Amino acid sequence: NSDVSQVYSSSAPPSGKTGPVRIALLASSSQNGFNKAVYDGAVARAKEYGDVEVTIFDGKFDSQTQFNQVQNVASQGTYDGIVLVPNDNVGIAAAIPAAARAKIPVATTLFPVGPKLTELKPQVEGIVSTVAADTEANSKKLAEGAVKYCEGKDPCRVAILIGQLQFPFDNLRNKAYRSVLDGHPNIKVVATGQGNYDRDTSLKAMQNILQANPKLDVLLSNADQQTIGAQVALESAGVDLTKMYVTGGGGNQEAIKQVRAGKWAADQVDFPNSMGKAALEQVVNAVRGRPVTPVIDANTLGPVPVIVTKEILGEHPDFTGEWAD
Amino acid sequence: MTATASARAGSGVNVPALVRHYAVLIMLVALFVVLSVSTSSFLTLTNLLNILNQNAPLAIIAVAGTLVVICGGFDLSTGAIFSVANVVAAWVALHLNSPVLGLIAAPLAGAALGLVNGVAITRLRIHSFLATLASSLVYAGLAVLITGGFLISVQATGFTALGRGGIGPVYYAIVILALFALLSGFLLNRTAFGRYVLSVGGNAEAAELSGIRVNRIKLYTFLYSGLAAGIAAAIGVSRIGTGQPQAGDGMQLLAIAAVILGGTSIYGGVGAIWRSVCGVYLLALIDNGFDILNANPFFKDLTTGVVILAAVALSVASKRR
Amino acid sequence: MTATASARAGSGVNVPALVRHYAVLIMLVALFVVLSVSTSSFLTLTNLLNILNQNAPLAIIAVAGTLVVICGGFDLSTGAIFSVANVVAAWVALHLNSPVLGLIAAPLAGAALGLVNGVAITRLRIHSFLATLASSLVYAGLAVLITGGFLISVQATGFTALGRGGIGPVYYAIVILALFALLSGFLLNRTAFGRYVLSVGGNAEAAELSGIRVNRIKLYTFLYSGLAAGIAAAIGVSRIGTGQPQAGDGMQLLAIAAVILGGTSIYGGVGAIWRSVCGVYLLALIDNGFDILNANPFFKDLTTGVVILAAVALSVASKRR
Amino acid sequence: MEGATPAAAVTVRDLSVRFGSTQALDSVSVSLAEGEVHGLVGENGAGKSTLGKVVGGLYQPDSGELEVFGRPVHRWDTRRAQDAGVVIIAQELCLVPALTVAENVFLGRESRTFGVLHANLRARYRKLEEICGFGLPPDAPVETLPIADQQKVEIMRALAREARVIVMDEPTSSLTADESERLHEIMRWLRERGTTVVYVTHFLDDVLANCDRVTVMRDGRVIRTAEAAAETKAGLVEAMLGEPVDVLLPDLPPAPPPDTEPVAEMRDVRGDAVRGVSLRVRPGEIVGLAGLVGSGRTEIARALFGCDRIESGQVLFRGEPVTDASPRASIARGMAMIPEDRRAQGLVLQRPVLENVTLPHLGRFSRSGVLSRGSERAAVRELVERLGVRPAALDGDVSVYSGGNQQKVLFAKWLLGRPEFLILDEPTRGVDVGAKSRIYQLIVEVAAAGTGILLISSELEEVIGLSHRVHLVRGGAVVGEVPGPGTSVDEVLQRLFEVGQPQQSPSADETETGGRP
Ligand SMILES: Nc1ncnc2c1ncn2[C@@H]1O[C@H](COP(=O)(O)OP(=O)(O)OP(=O)(O)O)[C@@H](O)[C@H]1O
Ligand SMILES: Nc1ncnc2c1ncn2[C@@H]1O[C@H](COP(=O)(O)OP(=O)(O)OP(=O)(O)O)[C@@H](O)[C@H]1O
Ligand SMILES: O[C@@H]1[C@H](O)[C@H](O)CO[C@H]1O
Ligand SMILES: [Mg+2]
Ligand SMILES: [Mg+2]
Repeated sequence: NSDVSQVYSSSAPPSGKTGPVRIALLASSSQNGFNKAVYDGAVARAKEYGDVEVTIFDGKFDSQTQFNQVQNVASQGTYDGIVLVPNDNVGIAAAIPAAARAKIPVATTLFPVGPKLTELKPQVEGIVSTVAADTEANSKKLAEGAVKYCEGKDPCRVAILIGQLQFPFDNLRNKAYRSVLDGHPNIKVVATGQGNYDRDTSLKAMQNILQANPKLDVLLSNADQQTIGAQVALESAGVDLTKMYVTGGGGNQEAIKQVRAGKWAADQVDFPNSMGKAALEQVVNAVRGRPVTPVIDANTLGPVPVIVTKEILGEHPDFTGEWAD
Repeated sequence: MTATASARAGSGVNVPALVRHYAVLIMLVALFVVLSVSTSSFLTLTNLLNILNQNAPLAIIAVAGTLVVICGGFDLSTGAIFSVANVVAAWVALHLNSPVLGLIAAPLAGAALGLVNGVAITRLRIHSFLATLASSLVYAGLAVLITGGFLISVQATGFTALGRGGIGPVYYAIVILALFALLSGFLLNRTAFGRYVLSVGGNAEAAELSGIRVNRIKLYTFLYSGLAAGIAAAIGVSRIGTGQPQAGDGMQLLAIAAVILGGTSIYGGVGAIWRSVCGVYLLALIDNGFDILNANPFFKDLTTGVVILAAVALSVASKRR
Repeated sequence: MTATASARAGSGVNVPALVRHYAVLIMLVALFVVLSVSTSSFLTLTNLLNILNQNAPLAIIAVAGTLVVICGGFDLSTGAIFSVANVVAAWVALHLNSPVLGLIAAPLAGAALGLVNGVAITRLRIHSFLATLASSLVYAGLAVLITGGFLISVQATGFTALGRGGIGPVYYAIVILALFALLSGFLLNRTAFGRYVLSVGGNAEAAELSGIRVNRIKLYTFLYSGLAAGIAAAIGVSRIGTGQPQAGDGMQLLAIAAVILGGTSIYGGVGAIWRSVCGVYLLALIDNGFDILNANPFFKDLTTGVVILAAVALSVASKRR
Repeated sequence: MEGATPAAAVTVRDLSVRFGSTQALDSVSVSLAEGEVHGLVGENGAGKSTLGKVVGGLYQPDSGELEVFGRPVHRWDTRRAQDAGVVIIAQELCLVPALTVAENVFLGRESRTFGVLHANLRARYRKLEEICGFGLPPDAPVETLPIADQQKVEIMRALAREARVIVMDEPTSSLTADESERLHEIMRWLRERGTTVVYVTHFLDDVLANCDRVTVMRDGRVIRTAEAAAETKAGLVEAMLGEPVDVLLPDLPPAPPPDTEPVAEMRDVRGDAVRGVSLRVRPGEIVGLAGLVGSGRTEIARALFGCDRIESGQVLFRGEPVTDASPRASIARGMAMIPEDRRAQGLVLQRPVLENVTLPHLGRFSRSGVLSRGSERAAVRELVERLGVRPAALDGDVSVYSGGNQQKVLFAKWLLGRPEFLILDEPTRGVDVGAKSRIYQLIVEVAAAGTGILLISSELEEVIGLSHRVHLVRGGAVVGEVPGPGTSVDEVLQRLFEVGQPQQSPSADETETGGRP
């Protein structure tokens, strides 16, 4: 289902580089489990190659910092390629052409780079491959699970925990949820809280939300960290999670455990380790002058579908999740 | 600003002075009333206990921070100390397989880091603003190193009891905060140590010439602040059941904001513990209000800023005639 | 460029005083040498220009921040002003379809918000620490509201010329920083305004007694700081081609850290512009060093903290006899 | 001056200022003539400084009128006051520490073009220096100057404004006699140029000798304004205090026999500004240190008290060499020191009277660290009453106490400890005559009870009249000794000036060179 048409990277030397390859992995933050998994995946793949070396850069969750790092890598001549976990999709795009000019191919993970968050095909000169999923589609799938659960329930009360609405990708996720939910008159979105990808913040937000809405049927959350925090609040308020439809996002190990245990109804899974591997492969291909796959649908990288439930996981007893945080 | 400003006060029952001292309380009560009226979910025992509970760790840090600020210092490292202490707690609980030891480790780690701050500040004679800015970076780095950047998850129920349990409906966190605030208020107002803190912050040279060991007093305040951050971390990590290297990010600024919002002078020498606690809960009510009113979070920062300005303007306006 | 009336007059070459004044420069040079020796990628024209260019916006903010701190104030809102100014620039460029107007709008917006700070601080007689903490929340909220939480992308080449272009190999940003620092140094040391800034920060009451309009001087420093944040935002937004409501997050603390690292007293009255610039680039070299040395970023915070402590300890050690 | 009544420079009518419960000024009316030196006297807290600050634009009155050169003024602040030619030298030193002497002097009055400073600061300073002759280093930051020199900077700053009215609030409180005399010459010179000088001071002799008219204040009210020539010291005192008070120095208790073991002793002590000092103070003995400003008296006291490091020599207390010198250790041994700068070194201004007084003695008022506030209050109340601190409230905000009352609080702070050895550095600076005689009495009583006292004062009468022995200090060293009462002030002055003028003082010969004033 991914775009299999093979293209040759315009920015890689047509002959391709021989000898050792050095890849810069620009993490959105190096002190973050998700990013760490991307890095670990890339390193594992590099080891298999033998002559590829990966260096991680700390983006400090700051666009400007990451912008500078792209610029530095492009100008130093130390690195042959870049794997990116972007902090933002638009700003960073402006730095990529410099890398292109320096003949340093870039593969982005998790999100596309460029003005359109929903367009996975490389939008910017210099991006040779996007290893990501369609966030909007994934979010809709998660919400559709909730719709199904709500069938016959009127009202069906939904609380949304979103990272930070001011982040474009979270804004997109929230809109995607709403576009699915709002079409169903029985579904009431009673609260939208910001969880900030943080357990403690989510715990507080959920306690407060429960205050105004003691009866909730669904928790839609885009991040596992948030659901874990919310779970503490729900359980100490005496809510039985199995009587609710609780979701998370990210597919981290804790989330997979909770879904298996039946406490969470569903999780939207990411495969950061595999994403790191795939992105590294594509960049190395570009550097070596080999064919490059411009779009790799991240949903297809793991052994499980993007939305997992207890049943689905039952079919994949070995899957534990690709990251911990 | 000069003598003129403080010069003016009314007579008899000093209303302006009252307003000045109670500005943060007045705002707190006002917001409380507004929220009680606007939604029935606010004025319930559970919600109030939740608010108290959620913000108890921050309030504990602010209580000790009040002593630091009164003593003329600034502790910008409490957030990082919280982070270290919370991962230390989880680490110890996991590796020594003892939830209790883990929870005890947090305050100890906090006190130790506070001591390091105190020693650095008094020995190197660095201003605490810069010293704790630097040490907070070091500590934040430490927290990451301890965990290798990962979370440390502790599922033992003994570990989570402190953060989630309570006496009857009253969470332990609230009880700890109350005790800590009372103790700190007692220290400040009823003991020689408190007097020394006040005088060192007011005029270090005069204190020194009065035979007070200025450096030691300063050091103790930082130790105390570190201890408080450690206690707060014990509660925090126990609540979540997970040690996170970024857990304390930004807490130091919130705590200091609350202290100053409570009217403690950043120049030292004057201040009150209870007002800092009010400061914390004023900020907390705004948060709670947004959540339970399901208000657009886009306006939360803005509202918080406006409320702070209003509280301060209220206290300052009363200084004029 | 130093305004600290060079300590005790006379007495030949005063080595400790030199070390104290030049501590940040000494550390900067030391780190520079270490990096030059340890890797060939460091000492290249491109790398050096990149470092200068990348940190020019922060340095511009720190330059103006030096005046604020010397004047006895604190501007914690520069990050938020940067955010507002950068989205305003993008908004104007996009909606009025004029890149030039957009880039002009940023400094204007910055100056306007700085003016608001100044007015609030002097009229409400709030300490600037708290006032700008509050206003930074308000401004951050504003930035989000302007964008509705989205990014504003401006692809016009006229818009990105300022941030990406230059005179020969020298980026405009570097030129602007140089001019701004020189202008500010001139203001501080060669004009009556600078003298008044020094005197208001040194002793506001004495300044008032000398007939100086203390409030007006304070207000101007905040206006100047806002203007600087706006200029920095123009460069920043032009470089990225995108207005982002979080663009300035955390910048204020870095800027203040650099100012204090440069030895400007947080009590006001003394300080030097060039040392703040050194402070910015000392922090920048650590970042750059980690990146090009391929060092484990886990240690970066820790190292930064230690370097700051070392710089300060160096300057303080020389104060003892 | 003689002839028709000159025009009024400043007139205040029915001026009232209230601070909380204190009526600082109560319907005050005074007229200051052009070209007169107008004395303003009154006990501590009478409202002199408040009146000066209203005239100078620092305080806004609650009610009443202010007229400057015939024009009523409404909006009045320091800037407008200076533009109208009215400047004030505040009682408490108020300079910008990091700026140089010259920069402070011309602050706000820099010559400039479009805001850019001219490079003529030194030239302007030199011109002013010709008039003042203070001999200060123009390029030294004022924070490095001793307090007396800072006071001279304040005076120069006022002169630099080329003001038509100058309010000088206790300008000589830190100056030695010769320097006060220099200031009086400057006043006369100003008067000749038609400048009005308001001279606030507690030195009534100086008022009588140098003023044209004198206004006496009490409790925020004007008691009378009269020609100085028509006043006497006793008359002024009675008007100020409401009762006649004997301002004579009390009799000293008998000196201890010379073979008594000294309570405190310095043996060839050398330090930063102390250059080989030996002295001994016996129990019950009052030893004075007399010297010109900057002679190092304060430094000697600080070395003795353990504030400053000693490079060589020895300090002994009760015959035991002191090895752990620090203020804390000194206090523990039974020493006390009233420092010269009450605001910077003496008081914690943000804290109330009670806390200031008991600060060094909390051990006595606490049990395992917990304060017993009842006994604390009782002890302080007694002292506050004994010293006549006003207002007498224990919780009073010491930062707004008048200068003299702050000094009394400081005194109370150290008397509470019943020290065995007491260092007094300028103990009566800024204190009114009534309080002064009370303090003299106290010093004598304390000594009579067996406390050894080291007394530093720039008022030679005081230091001679109150000391059993007076050491003459110059350049950080003791250069001689004279007996106390009986020695004449002139003789001491003579000896302080003789042989090799110490670097600092511009004084004697320059005073003779005519032309100016
Ligand atoms: N800013 C202020 N706030 C409150 N009370 C004040 C303030 N300034 C002065 N007072 C009070 O007003 C009264 C008059 O004080 P003022 O300083 O004018 O006295 P003074 O005559 O100058 O005394 P001294 O000789 O001791 O300097 C005193 O009781 C003083 O405590
Ligand atoms: N902070 C300082 N920095 C440099 N020199 C100083 C400082 N303080 C005092 N001095 C110098 O030390 C010497 C002694 O000053 P000190 O204050 O002890 O004199 P003093 O006789 O007590 O005069 P005063 O009448 O001012 O009390 C003077 O020459 C003075 O210039
Ligand atoms: O929700 C997920 C994860 O939680 C992760 O932190 C990265 O972004 C999102 O895709
Ligand atoms: Mg007075
Ligand atoms: Mg002295």
